[in-house]
Amino acid sequence: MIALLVAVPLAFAFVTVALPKLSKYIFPLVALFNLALLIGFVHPSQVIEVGKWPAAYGIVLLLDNVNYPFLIMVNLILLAVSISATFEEKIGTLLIVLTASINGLLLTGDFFNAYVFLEIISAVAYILSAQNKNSYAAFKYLIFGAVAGTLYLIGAVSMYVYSGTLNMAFSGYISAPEYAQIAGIFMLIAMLVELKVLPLGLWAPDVYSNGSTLTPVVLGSAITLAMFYFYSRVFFNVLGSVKPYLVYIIAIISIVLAQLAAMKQKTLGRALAYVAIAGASTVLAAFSAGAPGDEKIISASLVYLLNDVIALFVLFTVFGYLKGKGFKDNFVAGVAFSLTSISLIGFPLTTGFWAKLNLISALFEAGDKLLPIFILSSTILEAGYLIKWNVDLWYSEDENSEEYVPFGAQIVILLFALALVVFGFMPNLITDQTDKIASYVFDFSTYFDTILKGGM
Amino acid sequence: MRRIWAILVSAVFLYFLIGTYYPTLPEFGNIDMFRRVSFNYISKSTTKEYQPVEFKKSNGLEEGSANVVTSIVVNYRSFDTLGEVTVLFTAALGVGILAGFRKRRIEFEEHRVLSIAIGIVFPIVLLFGAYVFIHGHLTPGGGFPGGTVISLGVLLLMLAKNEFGVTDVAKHTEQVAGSGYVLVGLIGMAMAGTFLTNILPTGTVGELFSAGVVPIVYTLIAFKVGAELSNLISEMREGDKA
Amino acid sequence: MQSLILYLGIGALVGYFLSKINKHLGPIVLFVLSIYALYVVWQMPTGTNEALFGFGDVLRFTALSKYLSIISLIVFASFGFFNIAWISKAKRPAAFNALSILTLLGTLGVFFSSHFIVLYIFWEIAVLASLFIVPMGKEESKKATVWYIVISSIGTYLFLYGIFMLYSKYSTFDIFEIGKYIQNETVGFKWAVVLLLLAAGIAKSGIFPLHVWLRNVHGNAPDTFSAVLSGQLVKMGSYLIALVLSVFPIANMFAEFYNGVNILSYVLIWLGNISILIGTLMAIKQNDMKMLIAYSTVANGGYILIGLATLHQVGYAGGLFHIINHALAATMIFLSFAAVVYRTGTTKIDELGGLIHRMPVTFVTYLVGIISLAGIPPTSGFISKWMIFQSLVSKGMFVTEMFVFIGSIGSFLYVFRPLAGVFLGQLKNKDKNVKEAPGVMQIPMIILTALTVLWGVFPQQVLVWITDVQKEFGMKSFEFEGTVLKTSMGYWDTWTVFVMFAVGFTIAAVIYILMPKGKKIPLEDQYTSGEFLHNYDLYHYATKFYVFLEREYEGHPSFEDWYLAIVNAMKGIGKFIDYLARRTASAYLFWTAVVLALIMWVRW
Amino acid sequence: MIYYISFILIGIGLYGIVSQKNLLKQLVALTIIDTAVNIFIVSLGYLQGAEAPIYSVITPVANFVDPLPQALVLTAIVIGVGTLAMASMLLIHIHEKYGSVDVDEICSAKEVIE
Repeated sequence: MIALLVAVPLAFAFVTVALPKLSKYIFPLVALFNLALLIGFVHPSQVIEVGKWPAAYGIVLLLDNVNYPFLIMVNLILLAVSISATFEEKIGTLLIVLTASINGLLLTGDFFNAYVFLEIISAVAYILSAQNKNSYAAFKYLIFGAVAGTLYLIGAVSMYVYSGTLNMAFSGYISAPEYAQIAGIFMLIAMLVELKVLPLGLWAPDVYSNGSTLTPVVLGSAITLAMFYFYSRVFFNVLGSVKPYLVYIIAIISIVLAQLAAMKQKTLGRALAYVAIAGASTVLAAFSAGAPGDEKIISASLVYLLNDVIALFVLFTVFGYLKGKGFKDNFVAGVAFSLTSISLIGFPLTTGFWAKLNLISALFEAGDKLLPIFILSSTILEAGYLIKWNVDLWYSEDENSEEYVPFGAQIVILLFALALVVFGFMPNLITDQTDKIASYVFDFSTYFDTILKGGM
Repeated sequence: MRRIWAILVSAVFLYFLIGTYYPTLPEFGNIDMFRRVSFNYISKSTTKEYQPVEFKKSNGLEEGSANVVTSIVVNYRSFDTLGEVTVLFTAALGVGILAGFRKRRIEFEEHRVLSIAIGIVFPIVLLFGAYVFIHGHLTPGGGFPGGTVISLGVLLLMLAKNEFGVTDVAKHTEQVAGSGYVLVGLIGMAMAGTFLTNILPTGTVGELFSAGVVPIVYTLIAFKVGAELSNLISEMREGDKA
Repeated sequence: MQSLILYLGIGALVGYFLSKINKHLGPIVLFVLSIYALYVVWQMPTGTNEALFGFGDVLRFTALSKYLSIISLIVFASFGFFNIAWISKAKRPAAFNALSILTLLGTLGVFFSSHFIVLYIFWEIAVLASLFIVPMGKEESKKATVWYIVISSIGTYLFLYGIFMLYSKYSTFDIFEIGKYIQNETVGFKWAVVLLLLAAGIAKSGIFPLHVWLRNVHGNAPDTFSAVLSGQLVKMGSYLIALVLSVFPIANMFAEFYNGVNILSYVLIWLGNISILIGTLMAIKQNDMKMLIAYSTVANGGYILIGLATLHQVGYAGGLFHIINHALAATMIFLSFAAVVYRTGTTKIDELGGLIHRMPVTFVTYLVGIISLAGIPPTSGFISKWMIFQSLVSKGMFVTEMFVFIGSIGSFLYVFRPLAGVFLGQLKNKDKNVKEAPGVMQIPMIILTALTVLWGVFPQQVLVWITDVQKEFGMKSFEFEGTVLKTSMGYWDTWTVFVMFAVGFTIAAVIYILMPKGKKIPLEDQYTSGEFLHNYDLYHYATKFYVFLEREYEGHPSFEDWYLAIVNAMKGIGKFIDYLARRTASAYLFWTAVVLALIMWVRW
Repeated sequence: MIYYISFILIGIGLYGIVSQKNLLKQLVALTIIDTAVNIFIVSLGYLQGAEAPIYSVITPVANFVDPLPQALVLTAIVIGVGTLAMASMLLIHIHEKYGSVDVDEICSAKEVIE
């Protein structure tokens, strides 16, 4: 059944290529179908051996407690994008392909299959970044992303050489740890590029600030979520979880630099791009701090990730439509923007507050006193410039602007913003879920057994 | 200055590749096939007991194509190939989207020899392409090279006849072939329980009509790739028509 | 307490929607709520614990909470009543009202909570609610908002870090629980934790080195809201300082340094000294009356800190007393300024003058306010300063005393500047038609004036509250009997002093009435001997009022500029990052190589 | 040995991307890396004295090199082609917009546009 999550979107993508006008309407239907399938018909744990070839020979798709919430979230975001964003006809097909490939990346249990889906995602990302005639930034991203992809390929093939199979669970189990580490280095660099952690995420500001309502939203929310899932899968489960100090340090440096750069920006788009970088870096730093099996840190950082992703969705959508114009004629957009930026800063009784609070308390419990310092001090900067943007936009002196937010987008961003507040009042709604994810993330033996079990 | 940085960058990578990565690799030409899954791919014994495969003799195996690479690409790891098709599809689509930004048309100067010879060459090219993909499970080749050869024929046609343009037929071919591939997988799912399962008899290794769905899938891929690449070339040449 | 917070939460919503119907309804809601809350708080017995929305025992009503809540509610009640008329000048009345009520909710929550995280949550609610009111003020208030949020965040996040340091040691967030254990920790830990916890209070109450936001924020906020900012929100910081200093056994935690004053208190006292000096000197310079009083808030925050930090029977009581005095005085002053701005539309001192003839009630409010602020008997302002002096003298801290005296003298100077420039002197031509503020505005001003004088003459009620606090925290309590305040060095009878002043005032009034009156002449005649002038403003005597004093400390270091320089340096780094991001893919690859080299070197 | 060749080719490709100002040349360098990696992967499956993995008249029984890397390379090539196609289309765009594919000239053209 879970193969349908990939197969059905792909089939629709192939069908709509000659019917570009329909693709816009089919895309939300596809996302809805995925959600219906996920909520109504499939539940963890499920394994599919594609083509009935047993695990370690064929490709295995796996739905477990870790990726199930991620899948729901990604499809929800894509559904929201289909309503909120405006795009030309053919992009609809492209987004259906993206749906299929993100689902594939989340489900797959095979290194090379993951590479293929990663490349599809990147290909879609290249095209999306070229929106609004931003082709030079897209080209830079393409060159850089292609090199990163090549490095991942070398890593994946190395895992095959070391272990004799491409199945993640098996090759992680068989290969010698010191060899697997080398392959891990290749994959790590590729993932740092996609996660836009700063020295390697320098492509992001140019791409994110292209002013489209689609590109930064999709890249910053759906793709980032998928990449973080994949990171946790590979580095917590497959390659054995140790605390990568270097990643930790790089991520911390990236937080600081991104916040400083965001503070300096004169255009909202670029500032938000750096906010996205800082958010992703914070989550990565927390992931590396919690890598030695600390479930609390992982749970808290997942809440942080969720808050970040939803907040960026709203912020980028508002920016895409209003292009930095004031909120005078767009009250709903203004409210959504303010609520999400408050949540992003982490003021009390929003999701962001619980994310930061839980994260810091978990870090303290684990004896990590360094990261909280950087999280808190970067929050000061973040508070400064986000509040500045809020005040500027609310009290701007612009004449009545042409820009407006369409009705569908208003509904979506308002719902998301309210969700952040509601989760802030009832944090258990998400912390229960993330606790569940975190309790399975490090569980290699269950993962291994599930893959062995096979069946539909 | 730029060159010095460039040398430094490649030196770092080379140092890593040679100094750190190389020692972890097996010696060239001296790999341990028995530790790899490929051993079972070759002997076609991933689900059954090992028994050696013989050309034109073994039949009723779990997988029936003589070309082991094809058997991996289209059968054991068919899901990858679906993804691979999608990458190409995405690229073609992307080029279409990017090309739609601005109308253009690159004019070719018709060459007399070429425009006359095309009448003879074009069918031969098509025939060769068809041969390549139909025998994909027997000989080197398959859907991707076959499709590429076909699209090269189209390119030749384009070079020979300036007024030639790829019509919407290519789009529809792409559409039918692509969904056909997924459909094959879904039929497998309906009949055998899992996506992309082989539902046809695998026949004798080395025969034309063998290997279950492999030739069908490869044919679909060939059509899709041919149509996609033709489309891609045409869109690069004259922008988006749709 | 829980129901009170709930009512306020509902009240914010009700206030918002009522203000949409008629903007004058919102302040009424605020006023009614604060009076109701005042009644509840007045009645409530201290020492009770309560749950908050299902979280057990996170609220605790102490004597300190009671004292601070009453002060806040008095300020908010008068603010609400004043706003009924003033609200027609507000930019976004509905949001203004709702956020004001939320600010009240936040501060009351802070006073009630005994759980650090709950306290932090309420603190941030108060900050956030007030934060969005600030940009409704003058044009520069947008920048002020950023100052506000950044300095406030620095304080609160240091505080949060301190909380978690404690939590990782004791696994509890209960303030009083932690107070029992902390004594036995290592010296470094104690220093770190106490300073981190105090940081939020220091930032909020405008103590050096985090004082820079007050000028921008209080000076540019909406006129009446400055009263709340200076009269009430700043006291939230003082509350936190008082709480930390009293709940934690500071005297036992830190070594004695000077005449029985422990080292931490000594450091805090010095911070207070510097604040007094900076606040006073900078206030003298200001030409904007709101900014002037904003700096005086810095100086008075210093007084409160010094009083509290002595941890002395008299000094601590004096510090607490000064909280209420400054709250009332600042509210009165800012409300009277609001009334002036309501009628004239400017806050610049040299654009005003002679308003005593047009706005006598406002003038009296301001006058009593500054008398209390400068600490002249018979107002209550004198009592608290006197108590602080007494404790300093008894501890033999003469340097600090010098600063405190400088501050007192300086405060005469700076409060006189608006008095002379705005209310006395010649009436400007453009202000000829100015009327007294509406009656609705006068009522809260009169009540506050009466309260200040009343508590100056009969301070018993306040002293009961203060001694309750001292008893609760196990300190020796301040001694008083009726209107006679006793210290180790003597006593002060407020009633006698009041009678003396009253007699003196009567005599002066009689002389004033009997003697011949001065003659009124137009402004220009005084300066120009009748010559023709094109620009009268240049000859306004409030222009460069204290230039002879300002000359003495011209070119002084400005902390605001230093902080801005730091920000600019940070922006420079940010610019460099952005420069890198605009490079080509080649540059990106170079960074990949750097990261790879690092990974090769470090591994994991 | 063949490992070294592919590594050096990767190095050359990286050198090309970093040193060249012309975006088209950077793209060419990228394809060099792609190709080098493909060579590398195929060489990982090589077995001394073994044949191409196809059952045929010449090799009726199995004595084959590892076919899996070859299958992977097939996929990688197609992915490379897709990337190349998109990149060249982007280059066409860049040339139309800025009138050049040289980094420096694009930067100066960008300043003019902005």
